[in-house]
Amino acid sequence: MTAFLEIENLSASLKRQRVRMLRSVSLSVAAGEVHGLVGESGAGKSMIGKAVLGILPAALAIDEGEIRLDGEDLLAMRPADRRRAIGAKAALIPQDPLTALNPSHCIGPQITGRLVDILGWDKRKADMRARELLAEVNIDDPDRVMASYPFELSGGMRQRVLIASAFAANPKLIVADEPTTALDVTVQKQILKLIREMQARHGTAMLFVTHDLGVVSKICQRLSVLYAGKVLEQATIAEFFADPKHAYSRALLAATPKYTDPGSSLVPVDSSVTDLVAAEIEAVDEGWRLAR
Amino acid sequence: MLEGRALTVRRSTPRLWLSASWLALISLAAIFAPLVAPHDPLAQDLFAARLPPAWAEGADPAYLLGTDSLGRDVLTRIIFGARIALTVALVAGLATAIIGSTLGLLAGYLRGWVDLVISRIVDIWLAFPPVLFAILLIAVLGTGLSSIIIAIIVIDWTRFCRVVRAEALNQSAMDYVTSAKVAGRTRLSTMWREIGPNVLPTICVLLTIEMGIAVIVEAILSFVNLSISTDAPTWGGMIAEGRTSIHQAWWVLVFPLIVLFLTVLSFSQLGEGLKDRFDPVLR
Amino acid sequence: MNLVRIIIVRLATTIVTLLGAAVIVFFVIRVVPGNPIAMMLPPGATDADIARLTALYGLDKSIPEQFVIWLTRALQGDFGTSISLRQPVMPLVLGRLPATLELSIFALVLAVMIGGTMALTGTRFRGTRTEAGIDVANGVGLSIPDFLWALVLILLFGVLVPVFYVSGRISPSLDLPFVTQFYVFESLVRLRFDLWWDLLKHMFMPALALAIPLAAIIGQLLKQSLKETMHLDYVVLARTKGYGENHVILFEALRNAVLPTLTLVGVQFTFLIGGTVIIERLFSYEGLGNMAIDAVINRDLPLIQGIVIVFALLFTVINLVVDMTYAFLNPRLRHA
Amino acid sequence: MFKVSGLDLALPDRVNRPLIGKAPEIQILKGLTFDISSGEVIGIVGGSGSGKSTLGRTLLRLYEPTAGTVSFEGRDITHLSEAELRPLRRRMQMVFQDPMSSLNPRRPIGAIIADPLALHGLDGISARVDRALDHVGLPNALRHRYPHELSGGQRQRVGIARAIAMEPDFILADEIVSGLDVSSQAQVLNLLENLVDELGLTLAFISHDLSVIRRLCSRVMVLYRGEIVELAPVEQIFDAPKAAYTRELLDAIPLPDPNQKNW
Repeated sequence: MTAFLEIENLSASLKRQRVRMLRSVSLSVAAGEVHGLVGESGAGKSMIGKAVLGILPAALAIDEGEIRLDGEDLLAMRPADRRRAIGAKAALIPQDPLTALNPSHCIGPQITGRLVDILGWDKRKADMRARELLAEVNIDDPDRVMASYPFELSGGMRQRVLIASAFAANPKLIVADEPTTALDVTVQKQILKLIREMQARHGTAMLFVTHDLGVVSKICQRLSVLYAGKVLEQATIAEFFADPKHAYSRALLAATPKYTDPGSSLVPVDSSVTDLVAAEIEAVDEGWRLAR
Repeated sequence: MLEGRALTVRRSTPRLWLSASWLALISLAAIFAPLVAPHDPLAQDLFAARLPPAWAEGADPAYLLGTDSLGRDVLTRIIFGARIALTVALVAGLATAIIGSTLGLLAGYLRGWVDLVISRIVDIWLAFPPVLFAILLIAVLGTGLSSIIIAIIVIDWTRFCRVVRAEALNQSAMDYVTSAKVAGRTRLSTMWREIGPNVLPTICVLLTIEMGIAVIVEAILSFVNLSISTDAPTWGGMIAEGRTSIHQAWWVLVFPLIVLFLTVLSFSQLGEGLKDRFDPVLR
Repeated sequence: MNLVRIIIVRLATTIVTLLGAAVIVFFVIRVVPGNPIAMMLPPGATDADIARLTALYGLDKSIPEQFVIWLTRALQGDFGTSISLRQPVMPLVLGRLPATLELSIFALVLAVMIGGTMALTGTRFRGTRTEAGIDVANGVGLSIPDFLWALVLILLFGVLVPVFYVSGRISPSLDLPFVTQFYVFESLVRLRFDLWWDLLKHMFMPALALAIPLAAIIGQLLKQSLKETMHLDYVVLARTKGYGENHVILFEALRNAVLPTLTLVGVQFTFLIGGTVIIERLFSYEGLGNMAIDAVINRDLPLIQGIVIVFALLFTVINLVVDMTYAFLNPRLRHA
Repeated sequence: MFKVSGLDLALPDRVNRPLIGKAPEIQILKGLTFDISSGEVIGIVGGSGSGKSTLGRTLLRLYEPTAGTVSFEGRDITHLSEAELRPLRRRMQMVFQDPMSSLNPRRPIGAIIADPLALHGLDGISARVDRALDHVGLPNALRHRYPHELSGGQRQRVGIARAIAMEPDFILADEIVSGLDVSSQAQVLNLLENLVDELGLTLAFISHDLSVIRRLCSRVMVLYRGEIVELAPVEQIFDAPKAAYTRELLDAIPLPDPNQKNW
């Protein structure tokens, strides 16, 4: 398997305040592989996905590093080319299905827009493709759904539409940014299974951003644990859950409640662990600040 | 370390200091008008009519900003005009704020029929052009300082009412209001103690804007000769006179206009500046 | 909520508002000092004349009865005869209304163009000096009311650099072939572009004075609304699809950002029309507002009533139209 | 402590209001009957739209039931007026889901905790505030801070401090850890566990997360569309769930374990 997405030494910081948000992140995702990005809020996990898709907030600047999508260095491209390359090869499954569909357009064009406007497909062909995809995500009545407005669909339905839309252009990479966090557990299970199925069928590489270790264990083959914008540990799922290497990883696992194991005490992440990581980071940042 | 809010730096506020300084200057001039004004604001001297400002050709250095068609000193009249303008701003602004905000708070927090009645009245008020309404009210009340103030209050309370009502509606949906209910607070007390502090910054911003508007309304009424007496030194009256003699004596229009412009601008910037500086919650 | 219900409820409140406005006008006018009947009559009228006219206008009846009489007449468009101009009020008012409407609509168009451009430019170049400059301009535009802008414009472009007309509606030397009072509209229909251009040149300064505060409000609100929309997931998602910044702003964000601005623009447009009262005075523009001030100064009560009622009608209709537009533009309401 | 029988709650549906007449009602809670005894920690679990939060708020009489009765310590509070409820309010407190919304943004922490105490005329308020902050493990210096200056976990602890400062008999905790990271969540859960032991609190803990419920609760009520589908001791719910919906819920929880069955 060749790596479809390769991130090397990616660092980003807030433009004005010179505060670092990502610290030399490196990772690679092979075709057909799901790579989990795990961490607490502020760890920078969804920032990596945004950097890959070129949608970092304007306040953030990438300081150094490479993002190679299908062998091409995205950061070296002209912005317009980069946009088109990303549009053709990558896609996003966003977190909140309630806000991720434009309320004033109906569903159909929101799925076919990329195909028609960016990839230059014929409109009829794009509509056919959308219908196919909606059927693939188990929507019974694709024609009706395509003619509906977002507010007419339930949360679970909208997430299905977004998944279908993400797969529309046969992307080689999908970034899923906490795609099930806003859903009820029972719906979450269906959606996770659906994403897994679709991903396997299309052989897509996937970056799966989540804070939930349970979800990671269900869908990913590999994962990166992040803290303060730094990758602390990379491992396969089996390795990680059997024997987490980093102290912070162990602490995260110990802080996660499990209903099957009510006796074990819940240990909040100890400050000695985070202090250690913070000290490490501080030392690196010192050098970074001096270098500027 | 990673807390986003630690990164938002409090905006420096030159506009607060600039606007506050100008308003302080104007206020001092108004308070000590008889001491600082070089002439009598009503004294006419037809031999010294339409003298240009001191630096221009043919000027009399005793009249720094020149004289109007009746030979009255422009600077003196601006300083005395500030008295009237600021009195109107302060009294009308505060009264409008208190009445309008209270009604808005009641409507937005209590909702139900209170809101229905207040909102309908606001709708009715919005059906009238404010300037025409003001002129009409002065025609009913007669000219004079108190009439102007009453007219401003009667017309502009809706401005506070609308904004504060909307803000109170938003705040009422917050859990801290439910929390006050859980604590056993009465509705009225919740309105004052919990919602009040949260709409106060909005009210302050509106209040300073309203003060600027009050100054303008006074000027407009003077302009159509409905303010106090035709003689009294008001900025609007000076502007009205300056408008008619604009080609012969531009200074009669320009100086009061600059002062009025800066004062109105300062009032509106003061509110925003104060909010930036003193509101404990940063957005 | 369904559309029919909204429309009916909104119509009902409009009627209540108009009725309330009528009551207020009626009573405010009643307390104006001075006897209106005495003013209507030529000097040397006898007491009998006064009594006759008092009876004719129903002024000898109780106040509620008077109101009913007044309202019935008002509903038929009869506001009596102007005291100062000695003509029926309604034709006078309707004769002046087109001038004011043309001025207001021109100002609205200017405001939307200027404000929209500012908002879109500010959004396109967010975080740069361009945006900061636009913010300052909006701040100043908002703070200074139309009255002051008018004076500033007169001073700058009427006196210092006299490039625009600052007085009147049309050059007095021109021959007017018009049959309606909608000069701008009619000159276009008659293909008299010379007249049209002259009208526009006269309207430009007063319209700009009226437009600046509204443009600033539109600029600020729409920009804020656009910037908030730009952070929403569907806009971010559109970017990942490969769309450029301009497409994203215009086709994804703008439509949703306009909705919240629209309701406010309705009320603000009525304020703009309200502003014509003093602006027309300043620019000696022969519109309804100029007439209104004369009417108040002359204590011409029937004329004041007529003008105020026409304004009130206009304002409530505008608010009604804006609310309806809002409802129709909102897919949630349209398709419910 | 609480006796609830036949509890119905309907709220008007403003969206589908007809042209004339009253809005139709949406039945949120349908005939709930249960007790909460003193000293127990009852978990209320369900998906979105199950009515779990509404049920909590109805217990505290923030809503008035449409039918049925709610009694608190033997007193029928179903239709008491707000004034009659006021003295009872001290004894039943609530901690909210979103501390950013439930803590008044323009009041300092000290005042937020002290205000309700003063309202009920308690003495030694300052000492009580100190004690409450101490109980939840927050430094006294935070008294003068504003809510937006604290972290998410700290804010949630202020919410808890405000509730326990009143020394209530009953606390309703509505999804109080759902907005927190696992580490803060673990801290708050441990804190709550200790407080229940130390202060002998009766607690109703509303959550969508069964793993959290299991840690804390002695009895669990599973709600589905406004009805109780199961109400049983915690072991029974987890080890031998009777209702199909409970099983479905349990099944759907992703455990941090790559070898979990049925996935």
